[in-house]
Amino acid sequence: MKREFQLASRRKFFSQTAGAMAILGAIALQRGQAAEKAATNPFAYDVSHLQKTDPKLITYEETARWKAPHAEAKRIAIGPEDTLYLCSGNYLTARNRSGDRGLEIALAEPSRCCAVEKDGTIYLGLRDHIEVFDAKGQRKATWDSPGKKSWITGMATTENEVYAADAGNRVILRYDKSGKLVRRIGEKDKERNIPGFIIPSPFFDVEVSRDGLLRVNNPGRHRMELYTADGDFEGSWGSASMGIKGFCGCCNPINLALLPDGRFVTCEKGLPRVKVYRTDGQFESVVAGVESFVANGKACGPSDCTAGGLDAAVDAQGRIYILDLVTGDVRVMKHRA
Amino acid sequence: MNEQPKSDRPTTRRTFLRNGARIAAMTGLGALAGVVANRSTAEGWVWQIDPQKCLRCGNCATKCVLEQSAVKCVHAFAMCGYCNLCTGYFEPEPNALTTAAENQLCPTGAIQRSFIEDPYYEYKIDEQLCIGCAKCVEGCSRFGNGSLFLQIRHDRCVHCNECAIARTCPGDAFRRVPASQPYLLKTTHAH
Amino acid sequence: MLATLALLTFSSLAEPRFPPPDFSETNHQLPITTTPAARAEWLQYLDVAVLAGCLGVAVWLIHKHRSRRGVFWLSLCSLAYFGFWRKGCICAIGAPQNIILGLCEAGYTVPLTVIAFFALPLIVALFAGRAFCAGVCPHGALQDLLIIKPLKVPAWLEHALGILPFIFLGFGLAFAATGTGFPICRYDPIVPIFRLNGPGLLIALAALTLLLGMFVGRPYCRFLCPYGALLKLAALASKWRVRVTPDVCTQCQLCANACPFGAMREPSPGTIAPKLLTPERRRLGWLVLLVPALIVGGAWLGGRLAVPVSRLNPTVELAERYLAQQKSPVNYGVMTPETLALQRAEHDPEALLKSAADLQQRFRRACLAFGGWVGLVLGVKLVSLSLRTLRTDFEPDRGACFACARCFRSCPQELVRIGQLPASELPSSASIATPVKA
Amino acid sequence: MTTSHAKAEPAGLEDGGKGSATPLSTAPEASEKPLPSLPSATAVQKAGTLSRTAWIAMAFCLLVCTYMLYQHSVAAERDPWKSPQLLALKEKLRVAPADEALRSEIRRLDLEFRERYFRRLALNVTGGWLLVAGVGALLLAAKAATRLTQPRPRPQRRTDAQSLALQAATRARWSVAGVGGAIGTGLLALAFTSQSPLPDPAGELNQALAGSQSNASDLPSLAEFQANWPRFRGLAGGGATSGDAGLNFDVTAGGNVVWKSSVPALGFNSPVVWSNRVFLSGGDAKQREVMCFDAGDGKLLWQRAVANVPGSPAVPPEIPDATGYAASTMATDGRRAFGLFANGDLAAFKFDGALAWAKNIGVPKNMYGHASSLAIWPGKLVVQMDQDEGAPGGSKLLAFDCATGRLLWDRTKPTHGSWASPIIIEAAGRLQIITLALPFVMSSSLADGNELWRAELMEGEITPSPIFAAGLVMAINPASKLFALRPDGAGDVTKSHLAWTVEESLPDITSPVSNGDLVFTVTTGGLLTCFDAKDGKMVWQKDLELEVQSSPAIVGHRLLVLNTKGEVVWVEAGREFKELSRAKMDDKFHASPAIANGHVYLRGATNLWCLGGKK
Repeated sequence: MKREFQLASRRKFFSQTAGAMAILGAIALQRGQAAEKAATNPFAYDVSHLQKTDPKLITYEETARWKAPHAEAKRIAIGPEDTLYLCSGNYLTARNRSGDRGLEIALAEPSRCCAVEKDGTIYLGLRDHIEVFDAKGQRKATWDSPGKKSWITGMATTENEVYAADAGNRVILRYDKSGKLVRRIGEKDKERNIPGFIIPSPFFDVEVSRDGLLRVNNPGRHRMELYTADGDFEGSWGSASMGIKGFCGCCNPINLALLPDGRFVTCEKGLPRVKVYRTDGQFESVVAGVESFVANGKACGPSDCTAGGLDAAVDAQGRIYILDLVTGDVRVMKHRA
Repeated sequence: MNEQPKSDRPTTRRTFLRNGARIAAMTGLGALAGVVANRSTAEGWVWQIDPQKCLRCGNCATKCVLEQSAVKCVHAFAMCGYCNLCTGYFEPEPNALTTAAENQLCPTGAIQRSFIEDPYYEYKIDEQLCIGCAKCVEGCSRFGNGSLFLQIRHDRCVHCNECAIARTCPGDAFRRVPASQPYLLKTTHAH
Repeated sequence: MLATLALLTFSSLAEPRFPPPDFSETNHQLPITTTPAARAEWLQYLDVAVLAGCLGVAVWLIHKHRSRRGVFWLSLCSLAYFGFWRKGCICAIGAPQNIILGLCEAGYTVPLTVIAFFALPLIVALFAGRAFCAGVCPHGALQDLLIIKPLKVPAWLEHALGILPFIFLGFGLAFAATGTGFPICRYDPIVPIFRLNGPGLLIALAALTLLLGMFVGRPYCRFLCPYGALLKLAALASKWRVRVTPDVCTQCQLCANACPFGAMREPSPGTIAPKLLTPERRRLGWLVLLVPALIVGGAWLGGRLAVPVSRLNPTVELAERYLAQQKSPVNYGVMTPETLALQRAEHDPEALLKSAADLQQRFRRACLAFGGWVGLVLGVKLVSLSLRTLRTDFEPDRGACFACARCFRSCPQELVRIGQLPASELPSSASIATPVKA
Repeated sequence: MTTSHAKAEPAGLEDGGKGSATPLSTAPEASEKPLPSLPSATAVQKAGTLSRTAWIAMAFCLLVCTYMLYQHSVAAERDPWKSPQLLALKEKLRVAPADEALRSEIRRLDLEFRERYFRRLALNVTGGWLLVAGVGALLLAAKAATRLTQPRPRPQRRTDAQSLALQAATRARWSVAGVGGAIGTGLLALAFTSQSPLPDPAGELNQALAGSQSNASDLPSLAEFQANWPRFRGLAGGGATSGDAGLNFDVTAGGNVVWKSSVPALGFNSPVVWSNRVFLSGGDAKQREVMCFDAGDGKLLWQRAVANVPGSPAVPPEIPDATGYAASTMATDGRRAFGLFANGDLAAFKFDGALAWAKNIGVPKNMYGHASSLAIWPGKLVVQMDQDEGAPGGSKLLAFDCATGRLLWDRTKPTHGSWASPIIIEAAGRLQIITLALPFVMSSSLADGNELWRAELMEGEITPSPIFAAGLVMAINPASKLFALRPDGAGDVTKSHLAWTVEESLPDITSPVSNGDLVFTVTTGGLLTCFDAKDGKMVWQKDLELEVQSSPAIVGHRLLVLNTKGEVVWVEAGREFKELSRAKMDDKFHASPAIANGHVYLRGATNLWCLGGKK
């Protein structure tokens, strides 16, 4: 009796063993498959369908390309006879049409933006103040800082005024040529129904068109705004959309330039692309799409997007210069005939 | 009885050998420990993610030995833009800028969005819900300031000798850091 | 790459951060990013203290108090603490890898606690045998609980599988020396049980070990545990051995049946007939000569292994994938971890390839050593199997004995000693001591 | 025997009775509580219940396992981020953004799935502990059961212990050997079934890096290299360009000089051309320089001296006048122009005249000094440096990274002295560097410089450079033959890969030229010979009565021969000899012509000439 009982128990043990093995094997298999699935990232942030641009929309072609002379290129501007002024690293470098290097000014800290007059006078924006150089590169003046939070990222100049876009204080500063601060433009103001600028990251630009109106990008609101020199809000256009017609991401456009006939050239980060809008804000065409800035799209960013982005400038012939902040390439884009 | 003396000698010989071996082993062990010890530190290390190298691949959510990963999204509030349209919070093409499920990027709804003042919104992470999938991190880094980033939360990490995520990290972003400074936060960093 | 990265962070540290908006209307204060602290440092010392304490108690229980029950409860405690509380991670089994990494990689510093966990059990083993396995190691404790119906593993199989721990140890150390990872920890089949969780493969392994453990005593400890291999070597030189009988052995064999791990050795059968002895001696000679050959052969083979093995290193693997796909670089699309890694490779191929090449060199050396080690293990094992040791009594093998103290109470002499059996009941030792010719 | 065991037996039972010698008992209480001497009926009964308990526990464990497994298997469909259902709905919403029903459906599902996910997490924990409890119960019960039903051991004393022991040992040895063998074979298989793309770190690295270099966006393509004239006798080094560039040379008016420009520095090297730039180098013992001319109007754009290069000898070496200090023709990669000088200075200038990098590679110990021209391939600059027997360092072949000047690799060659220039060809599926030097025609891999094949055919003074035409490498040994070799060999191909040879009227200075169908050679005496490239049969021969030192070139269907007296002779490059034109210029031509963007550039002793024709 003892021994038969024993047999029973052993049989039981082995049957149970087998059963358990089967089950657990199955579990293992399941887990394994789960791991397989994980390989094709189920958490991907998918904007791949936005990274192709409809070729019909692209109306510009690249005619030349050269590298910025120094690392950490920030902004470009066009001066007299289409000389290109490039802010990169602690330098401001001038280059003529054929890309031969000309004047170069070395600075104590990174140069961030600049505007150049017809006579070649250079207004150079550093992080928290502005410096003035003559055409030879001799420093003529150093204007004192507009504020301790200030973070100048864009400049423009006319006969009598110099405008600086202060991203840190979210304001456009209007100076006269002597460096006197004449007016603060665009600060939030209910009475004058000025919405105020939303600048999440240090990308804030200002341009002055022939009619003397200021074009300012308001990235947080995904739109372009118009102001008079006296700071009256004249209107705005633009809408947030990942689509080609709108401004993508959280804060775009980051930079702008004006074509001779007053049309807009806008630069975006995240989905790096440069587009042309009509004066009334109607989307017109694409200068260069996401696929043209592969490195930029990727590098945007190992840490964050404030490292990426593009800048544009337009010369008298309407050629568009595009600076890729990541690769430091300057591309010259010509309108397709 | 004639076995006794025979079995006696070898034992003594063996004991002698054994003692020799023991002494050798002790000295060896001592030397080894010494060499390693003078290169070692009293405080231990812990695993941490370098946000500068993180590629937001999603492995942190799936590869951790814990069912719900010890890696969580953290927010460097001082870097945030407090955008209304937060690409870390909303789907790439949100249906509307509301907290409704269809607009949210986070698969577990772990991000809380709260209004501060026009036009600013604040975003906080609920770590009970966060699974460390880095979807929001990707959204924020691709378009925004990258104020959202992944960190190993040491109140959850079991401190494996070999981190299972580190092994599969495509960005090689995992590294050992001293237990006294167990985080690699983004706050000190700027552009 | 690192250099550029450092540079980048430096340059960025140089400037202040872009200021966040000041919430002028509500003057809202920015929240602080919380950083829950890592495990307090003093807890590490607690771990070491617990380890040392347990070891001490174990030695006392085994050698002085000679109580199975004590050892049992001790092992339960350490199972609770090191197993289910510390989740099997701080653990002596993985420690050798940290040590070797600390030796081979200047950048890696071994915490003192790890050194303690590596050294203490070995030191104890050098004096008092494998007390660590008996009552301190959570892995051992768990398996010890599992034993239901231990089958006797035939000696030849026991010996054959017995070399696996040494080979696994060699592999683990070689792998760790290259700074690639800790395979001994990675493929530990017990830890998932402590965590009640883990990757599928390991859960299956854990289940397998559990079930096997019901019918084979301590399968992991005997046939895989690399630290056990070290302890075994140490225990062979131990000062005090685990003694079954307090005084004279009546050769009743009860202790041999009591041991679920086949660690009990019979008295050696008297003298061998000389006609048998000569071939034995000759064989021994050949085997001794074979050892160096095996080592050289193993090293040669190991050298060949460097390339495939180095592929287990993510950097090398990525470098190879990069070279393979260099022609068609990844562009856009939904990124998988693999494609992301490739992108990183494109970002700075020079650094990647350089480090990959260096790693492969390190693997060459490591694999060479590993191969040699395997050869050595095989050779020595074969030699040891041809040596005869004289034994007059039943006694546990110093190396194989886990000092679990099961055998004590199986010995009639012991029962007499503790007064559970009147001496009069003992079989007269003389009647058994003299072997009986049939 | 029987008696003794009769004695032993009860003892065993006794101690079993009093002190529980149940050997296999693991639980302590067992090992110390006494146990009924014979398993009584109650004991068996108890064992029955116990094992039933064990059975139930096991069933319970299986139940928990199954449930968890089920939960896990459905997770894929239900985890909020994986659920195809949810994803589909979101996709729908993208199409119909205004659909309110869709929205609420998404919200409902999303909530449900998220709740379920976190419930599953919680369940996994509880499940785990339930399993622990289950297994615990199972163990307790099973142990107790087995203990009760354990048969008391009846140890038998074995009489044949000895032979058993020996047997056991043998078996053990074999099984250990078996395991060892198994492991060994396993490793062996692993070792020999896989090899790495990084076999030799150094070579592999450089190749990979060169690859990544040429990947860089701003580097010109191979096509551009071919379109321009980036080195001595063009990228292929054959001195031939297909396509006439629509030129129509006026036969009478002396080869249509587009412009001529005086060259400030002397040198025997030939011009290299990239789009709108023409580069020359020149110099003497005092100073060595690189010149850049505008290809459009011949204006000297810039002229840079190569000075104080680290490691260059303070006193320039003695150089035979026949070589001069700038004998090596320059090379350009479209971004930089590279010049090599007699004192071993190797310098790279950007197109705007800025120095990119410069280094000294040493003065070769041979009768010519640095005479071989630079060879270039996108991303790589190759220098042939042959030395006399026993010279320190021996003969070398070096490759530099064009952008940085980093030495990619250098390989010693078993050769001595040569004036010929290396050519880089793409043949037999590999990029090969063909070099001529005593005594070998050698091919090395461009990737890592390792030798691919060699043929022992060279002797005497080797001046003519090799060409690659009609799939054959043609090398002239002025002392004996013109050899045509198939470039697909390995090791010594002296015998095996010789296609054909020619013996008569071999040039001793100029290199051959071929249009793929015909091969032309011209001797110093001006004897122009035309061979068939297929088999080396002579097609025709004509004495032009010129003293020729510069290698001929082919422009489309025309063959261009220059002489040292300044004569420019155009000949039809066909199967019949036909002289097209002959013009005299007041200059001396030792250098070979360069042909790019529809113009022919000649370097005379004093001038740089640009010949072109009307479109």
